Formats: sequence, structure tokens, C-alpha cells
Amino acid sequence: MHIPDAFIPFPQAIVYWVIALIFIALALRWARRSMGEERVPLVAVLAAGIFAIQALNIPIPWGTSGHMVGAALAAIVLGSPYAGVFVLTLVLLVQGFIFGDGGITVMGANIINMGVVGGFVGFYGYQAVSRLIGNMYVAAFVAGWASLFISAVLCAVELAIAGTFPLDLGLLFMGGYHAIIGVIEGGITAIALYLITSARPDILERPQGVTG
Amino acid sequence: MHLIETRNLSYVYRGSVAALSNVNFIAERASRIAVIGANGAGKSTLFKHFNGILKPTSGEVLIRGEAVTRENIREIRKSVGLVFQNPDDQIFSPTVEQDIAFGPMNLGLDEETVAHRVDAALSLLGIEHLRERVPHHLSGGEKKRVAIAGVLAMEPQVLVLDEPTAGLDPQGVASLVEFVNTLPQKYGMTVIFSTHHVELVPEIADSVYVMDQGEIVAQGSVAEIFVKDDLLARTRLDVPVIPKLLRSLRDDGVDVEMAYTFGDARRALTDAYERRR
Amino acid sequence: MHLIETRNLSYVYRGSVAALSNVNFIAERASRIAVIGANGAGKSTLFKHFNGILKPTSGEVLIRGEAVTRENIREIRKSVGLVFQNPDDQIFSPTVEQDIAFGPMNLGLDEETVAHRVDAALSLLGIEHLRERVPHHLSGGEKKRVAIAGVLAMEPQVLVLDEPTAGLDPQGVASLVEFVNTLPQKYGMTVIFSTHHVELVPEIADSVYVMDQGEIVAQGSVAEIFVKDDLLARTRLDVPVIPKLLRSLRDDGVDVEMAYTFGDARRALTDAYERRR
Amino acid sequence: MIDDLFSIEKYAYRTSPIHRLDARVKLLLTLAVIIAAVAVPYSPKVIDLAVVFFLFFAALWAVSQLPVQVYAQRLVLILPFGIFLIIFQIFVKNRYYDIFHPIVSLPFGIEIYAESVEFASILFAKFIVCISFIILLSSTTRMQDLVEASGRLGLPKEFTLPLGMMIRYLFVFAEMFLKIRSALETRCFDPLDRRLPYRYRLLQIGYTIGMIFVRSYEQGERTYTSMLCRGYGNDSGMHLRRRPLHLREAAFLACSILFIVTVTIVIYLAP
Repeated sequence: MHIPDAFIPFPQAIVYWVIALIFIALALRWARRSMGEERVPLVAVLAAGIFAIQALNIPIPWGTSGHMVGAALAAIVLGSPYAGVFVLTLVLLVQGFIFGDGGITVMGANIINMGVVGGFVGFYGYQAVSRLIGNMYVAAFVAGWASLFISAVLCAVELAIAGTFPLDLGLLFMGGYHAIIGVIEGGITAIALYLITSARPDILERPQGVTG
Repeated sequence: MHLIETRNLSYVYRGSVAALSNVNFIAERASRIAVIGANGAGKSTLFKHFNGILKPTSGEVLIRGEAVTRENIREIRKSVGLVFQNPDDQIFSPTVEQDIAFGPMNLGLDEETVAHRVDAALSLLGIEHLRERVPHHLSGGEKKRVAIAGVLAMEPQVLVLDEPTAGLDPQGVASLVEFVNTLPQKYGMTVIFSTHHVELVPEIADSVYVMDQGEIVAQGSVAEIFVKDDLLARTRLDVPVIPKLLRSLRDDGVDVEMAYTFGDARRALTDAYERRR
Repeated sequence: MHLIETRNLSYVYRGSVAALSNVNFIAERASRIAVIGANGAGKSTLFKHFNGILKPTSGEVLIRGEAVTRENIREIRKSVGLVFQNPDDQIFSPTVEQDIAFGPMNLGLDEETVAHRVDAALSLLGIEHLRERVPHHLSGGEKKRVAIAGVLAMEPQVLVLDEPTAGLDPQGVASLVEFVNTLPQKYGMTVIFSTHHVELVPEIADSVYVMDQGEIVAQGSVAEIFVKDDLLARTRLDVPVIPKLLRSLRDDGVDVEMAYTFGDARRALTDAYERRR
Repeated sequence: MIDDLFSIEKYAYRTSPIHRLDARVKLLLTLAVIIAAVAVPYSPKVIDLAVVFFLFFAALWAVSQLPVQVYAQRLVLILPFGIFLIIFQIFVKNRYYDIFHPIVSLPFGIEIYAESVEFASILFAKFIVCISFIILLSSTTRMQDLVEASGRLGLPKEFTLPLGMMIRYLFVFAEMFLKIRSALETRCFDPLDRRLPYRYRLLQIGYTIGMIFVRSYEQGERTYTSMLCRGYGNDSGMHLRRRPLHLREAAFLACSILFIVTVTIVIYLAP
């Protein structure tokens, strides 16, 4: 889902960069003064951890392998959508400049798709479903799934606006594919959350009145 | 046919760094082997060849006379169990029990056998009380035992331990040494371990390999290796205090027999003084 | 006025676990102090009180007679430098030079002074050649030196080392011990370190605190502490081999003087042997 | 991707005139090419421009003395998603042309249009230029130098400090990741092994990911504490030694940028 350079015209890419920068600035503000505690080092180190997490091969039922995005997981555990934004921004910078995965001019769009959507959909999806049904693992599953699916839909829309991929086919292929892959992202988000809760229950920001 | 044999094993790391060169290593059944060497001497790299985690750049690795292939790799990993230096690299499950079951489950054993293996491993290590615990909350010594139990549950013939005493306090070391020593005696298992904690070697090994910069620079019994002060110094290792002290005394003209363990040294020195009466 | 003093210091961890209770600890200028104890005895927790990383649940911590406050905390962190057990916790910059510059930068020094401090720290540790290197290409011993350099670049009065020899091979330990011993002599610095590697203590410390389960259970000179076998055993520590051997020989009726370091023991044993003639 | 991390680093540590060039020069040069290639509107002229840029890249790659296989291997890793988008183009109409001429008709009413093929080629040309320069940048510049360079170019310390930390811990966790992978293999676990039930595999991977998360979180906590011990505060940043550009480096940068801008304008304005 990493859009490469050239698939979004320069003026549009600039618009996405401006939007992304606003979110990055907000994420930085969050990291520097949330709950009276400075979290910049913590989140920077965690970004490297998410990079390692993304390196793990995950089997996809029909044969190939995929990998996690992890923005929703970071946002859920750290209790803020901005955790997802911060972590994915760092990850995408490294992927873009070192690995060539995802373009430079379009990095704003990629940060919006994976970081902002992953963080916000992941976090608020988790909060909402948790309150609704009171089970944090189901909530994490739904949030993980939705974060990936909505990212893919947004990606398709951006490419359609750019005129480099038709909307209907984009929604069909990218939306459809990620609706299925999202099940794995959601599943792993829930399982990982279970492990994190058993190992370090204290680090998890739990929504009120929610039990495991 | 040897249990483990490497023939002129060489390994080049990331395409450029020579990590092992011309290593000839042999392990027999029910033996206790120490591989000593400074950090970066190639001990861990050698160990990862014993169960096919790494593949030789040149030379051969034979396990019970067979080279490691795609077909027998599961069988080999089952019979050569590798315990990592840092238990955190090895323990991922939410409970101790699940972690120990991980290996047997991957072997495709049925549920009953898995449960039996887990019970046996827990009791062998004396950690039945940790069964339901979250591994993350255990002490370093407890985690080490869980890691070993997780490997023993696969019922290997060889237990390979990478720096087993790293990070343990003296009591932790002592009880680990005691446990490891039971394996060859009671179960005929071969134990291979690496350490730069040379003091331990006489207590826990019959034969010793000394590694330096990817090569085996010496091999022999504990007594044979620990007289070679210059070799140990050259490979940036200490001579254990006891033999070092006795040798200095002999150099000073004290007529005392050589000894390697604490008990032997005490006896040798008392005898020497008695003889002077 | 003591350099560091804790008065009835207690610390409760995550609201329930008593990590320290009633600790009274004193460090004077230019002294060398060992804090020994098994894993989990509370050594690291105690150290984190010396520069205000942890705040006492009850009791007091006085640095040069002053309690730690919001106002003086930066000054205290400048004068009490803490080196962590695992250098990977401490070296967080992409290059050695940047890492060592981090502390001085935070002191608000100008660029020239920062550069000067970095040069001085690199040369003090003998690691000028590592300046441009990235931490993950360094050996364990080199990383340790970089971590210490990063703290010394702040020019502290007290260097607090948490398990400084953990993970080092014998040569690494020896060269670290040698370096650390120069600090009190040459620079009047106080060195406080924790270890469960008790063999080292006589070489590197003048006075010893023994910790067990969050309490200080004994305190005194090396000679005073290392006669208390039962205490050391109770706190799950080893008695270093040298005093243990000499004491057993004395118990066996051999007329030898007590000794704690290798050189002293060699001399004492040779003398005793000579006397028997 | 973690295995690539080490191989990319290995090549970045070689030496050549390109490797020795100040990272700021390489970074600005790369950005200039990418922006030029992206900013030129979609038209067949792009292909001419791309050819010029690609020759420029090829010349620089030759000077870097890196094997062509290194470039090829990295290209193969990056291509898939872009290629998927590009190949698709030939079957669909896009808004950049008014009339479409089918050149091939396939069953199910699928057609390939001449204009779409042209458009796909334009996308491909831009895409290849951009990733080629990124490959050049990261194969000849050490990561720490890139972070320093971005700091020297004015990226605020709020970004350079976390970016530097991320690079540092990337390698710490890469080592950890490799150990974890070996530990899984030792106990006969392979995520892609179909003999094990799918749900079981997913569960174990989820646990492993959870554990990596916890370990990175705890590493972050410990690192933060150690930073506090060295006076970390809101005004902390990364130390950058002042390092003026050599005259030759500055001249090379100026000439290159002038070349990039001129070529772009000339080709764009050409009839």
C-alpha cells in the first residue's frame, strides 16, 4: 500500500504533505507533553520495534505472506491516535529514504493513509467498540481490521483523484484485498494485545469499564 | 559415527566477515563439552550450525553421520536442542506451560503426548510451581529454566547451551550447574555449552575446546587445557584462579600437586604442608 | 557532609512491592564502594535514587547534604553519573561521537566546549578511534567504554556503575577494572558499583555494602565482609575463592595469614610453606 | 526487510567518490531529481527527460563502483506495487487523454488502448527514475550521515533526535529479530509451514509480535531513563559538529542542480 513517487501529481502530493505535517506536529506535541510525561524517546524506540514487527512473515491463507502495519496496535496500547501517527511517520521516513518503499513526494499521502488513518481509526474504533460490547480483544480485532480497510479505501480514492487508477477498480482490488488481509491485521492486533496485557498490564491505556 | 561432527567447517557472515574457519569439532554421546573463548570468538556461530540454523559456507556438518538436508532438518532440530543466551529471545507465550508446549506442538504430537512432555519437562527442571505464570514476570534464573524446559520437552539427545550462566547470580549459577550435570549421567544426554566464565569449566565439562577468532586453537581435557596459561592469555581468557595459584606456588618452589577444583586444591595444599612437618 | 547519603530510604515499586527498606548508605569523596547482592536485591533501585530518577517512598536522599528537588535535579544529575548495566539502554545515538556529546549538550555548554569534552572523554577511555563508528558495530567491551565516556563527558564527581562487568569477557573485565581504578586516584572521583561477581571486589573496592531483599545486611571493609561466609551464603553470594581457600586451610590447621587478592595469597602461602622448613 | 537492512548498510560503508561526497549534497541532489521527475506533467516528453536522468544516474552509479547486481536486486524488491499499478493502466481509460484507440481486444470486452500504453510508459519512466536515485542515495550514504545531513540542512531537532534514535534501535531490534527467528526455527516453527493449523500459526505469530512490542516498549522506557540521567529535557537535541561543504562539493551540487533544472525546463518547453 506504499504509494510510490509519480503516482500522485506534484500539486496534490504537496496538499497531502501539508495535511500530514499538521498531524505530525500534533503528534509531536502529544509526545512531548501528554500526561505530564515526555514520550519522544519511548515512541522513537517503539518505532524501531514496529519496524521489526513489520519484518515478520505472516501467512495468508491462500499461500503468500504478508506483514503487519501496526499503527492501530501502537495507538491502542499507548492510548492515543497520535502514537500511530508518530510511529508510522518514522517508519515511513526510513522505508522511503533507505529502502525505497513508498515515495518521497507522496510520503505525505502514505503518512495519512497508514499513520493518521491507522492511528485514528485504530484508536477510536477500539474505544467505540470497547464501550459498545465491553470486550477489548473483539474491539482490537475490529479496530485493526477497520484501520487497514479504510487505509486501502483512502489509498484507492487518492489514486483516483490523481487519475492514475480508476476508482471502481481501485476500491474493488485494494479495498477487497485489504478487507481480507485486514482480518489478519485485526486478529494479530487482538492476539498481540492479549500478550501485552498479560506481560505488562500497566502500560495499557484501558477505556473505562472495559474488561478483557 | 559421532553424534555431532564438523569437518573443516567455515562460515562467512554477511558475505564478507569470516566467522568460522576450518573448525573440526566432535561430540560423543553422553559427554560434557565446554567451548570457551572471548566474545566474538565464534562460539554462537558454531552452535547455530549444529541444528541447521546456519549453513556452512564450506566444509561439512554431520549429525549422527548425516549432513543436514531439507528432509531431515526437523529430525535434527528435534534431536539437537539449542538454548539461547537470552531467554527473552526464546520465550513468547503468555504462560510458562504454553511456552514449553510450543516445541512439542510444532513436532505435530497429539495433545496427550504434548501434555505429558510438558509435565515431564516442568518436573525435570523443578519448576512445576511456575506452570501458570507469565514468563515475562519471572526472574532471570527462572526464565533460564523455562527456556531449557522448552527445549528439553522436545526430548533432544544433545543440549546445546549458549552462555548458560550469563546474567545469573552465584546461586543461580550453582543450581544450574548442578542440574546440567545430571543430564549426561541420568539421561545419557550430551551437553555442549559455551562460556567465558572459565572458573566453571572444571565443574561442568570433561573436555574443552578453545576458540579464538573463528578457529579452534586447542582441544583436550580440562587438565590438558588449563596448564596452557599462555594459550588462554593469548585467547583473552583467564586461567581459573585455583590452577593459576597452584602453578605459581609450584613456580615458587612449593611442592604441591596440581589441582583444578576447589576440593582438590584444598586437599593438595594441606597434604603439601603436612609433608613438610 | 557526605557526598551521598541515604537516611532510612524505603521505596515501594508499582504501589506494592517493597524494593528498598530502611537503607542507610554513605559515600565519601574519592572512595571506591562495592554494593554486592544477588539479582533482585535492590542494587539498581538504590542507584536510581542517587540522581533522582526514583523518588523515595519514605526516608531521605542527600547529595552533598541537599535533598533532591526540581531546582537542583539537573545539577545533581551532572554530578552523579549513572552508567547502566546494558550499554544498549544508554547508547541511543546513531554515532559514538553524538552519543558522548549528548550529556554536555544538555548542560547548555557552547559548541566548542562540547567538542572539547567529547575529545577528552574519548581520550580518557582510549577510544578515539571509535569516534565515527556506529554503536552496533562495537563489541560489548567497546560499548561499555562508550557508555562510560558519555557519562564522564558530563564531568561528574561520582561515577555509579550498575554491574559494570556483566557480559564482558575476562580481558574486558580486567581492562575495565584497571581503568575504573584510576578514577579515584587521578581525578578524586568516587566510584560506586554493584556486582555479583564477588571475585572482583577486593581488586576494585575499599568498602563493601551487602544487600539482600532491599535491605543493607552488612557493611564494612573487604576484610570485614569476606570473613562472613554465612552471611554471604545467606544472601546467595559466593565467597571469593581466594579467601575461601585460605580460610579452609587455616581450618585444616595450616598456619597461613589471611589474604584477599591473588598476589597476597601467593605471598602468604609461600611464606607459610617457608616457615615450615 | 531486515535482512536487506544489513546488506544496504554493507554497501553504504564502501568507499568511492560518491560515497565520500557530503550526505547533504546527495540528499539535495536526490530530492531535486525526484521533484523534477514528479513535477513535470504527464506527457510523452517525460520519457525523454527520464532517459536523461537515468543516464545521469547510471553515470553516478558507475562512479560509485557498486556492482550492477546490487541495483538490480534492490529494484526487484521495490517494484511490485508500482508495477501492479502500471500494468493495470493499459486496460483502462484515464483522464489525461480525450480519445482512446484500442490496439488489442481480449475476451470479456477487455481492451488495450494505445494511449493507455503510452500513459503506463510515462508512469514507469518517472517511477524508475525516482527509485533509482533513492537506491543510489541509500547505497552510498550511511544512515547516520543522512540523519546528520538532514539536521545540518535545517530539519528541526524535534525530528532529528527521534530519527537518530530510530536508526540506532533499528539495528538493535534487527539483531533481536534475527535471534527470535532462529529461536523459532530451533523449535521447529515456521509461520508458512502448512502442516501446522493456520489458527495456531497465527496465534504464535501474534504472541511473538506482542512480545517484540513489549520488549521495544521496555527498551524505550530504559533508554528514556538513561537519557534523563544525562540531563535530557525538552530542549535536548542532536549534536552536530559544524562541517562546511568543500568548495568542490558545493560546486558539484550547484552544477548538478543547474543541470537538473535546465534539462527539465528545456525538455518541458520543447515543442
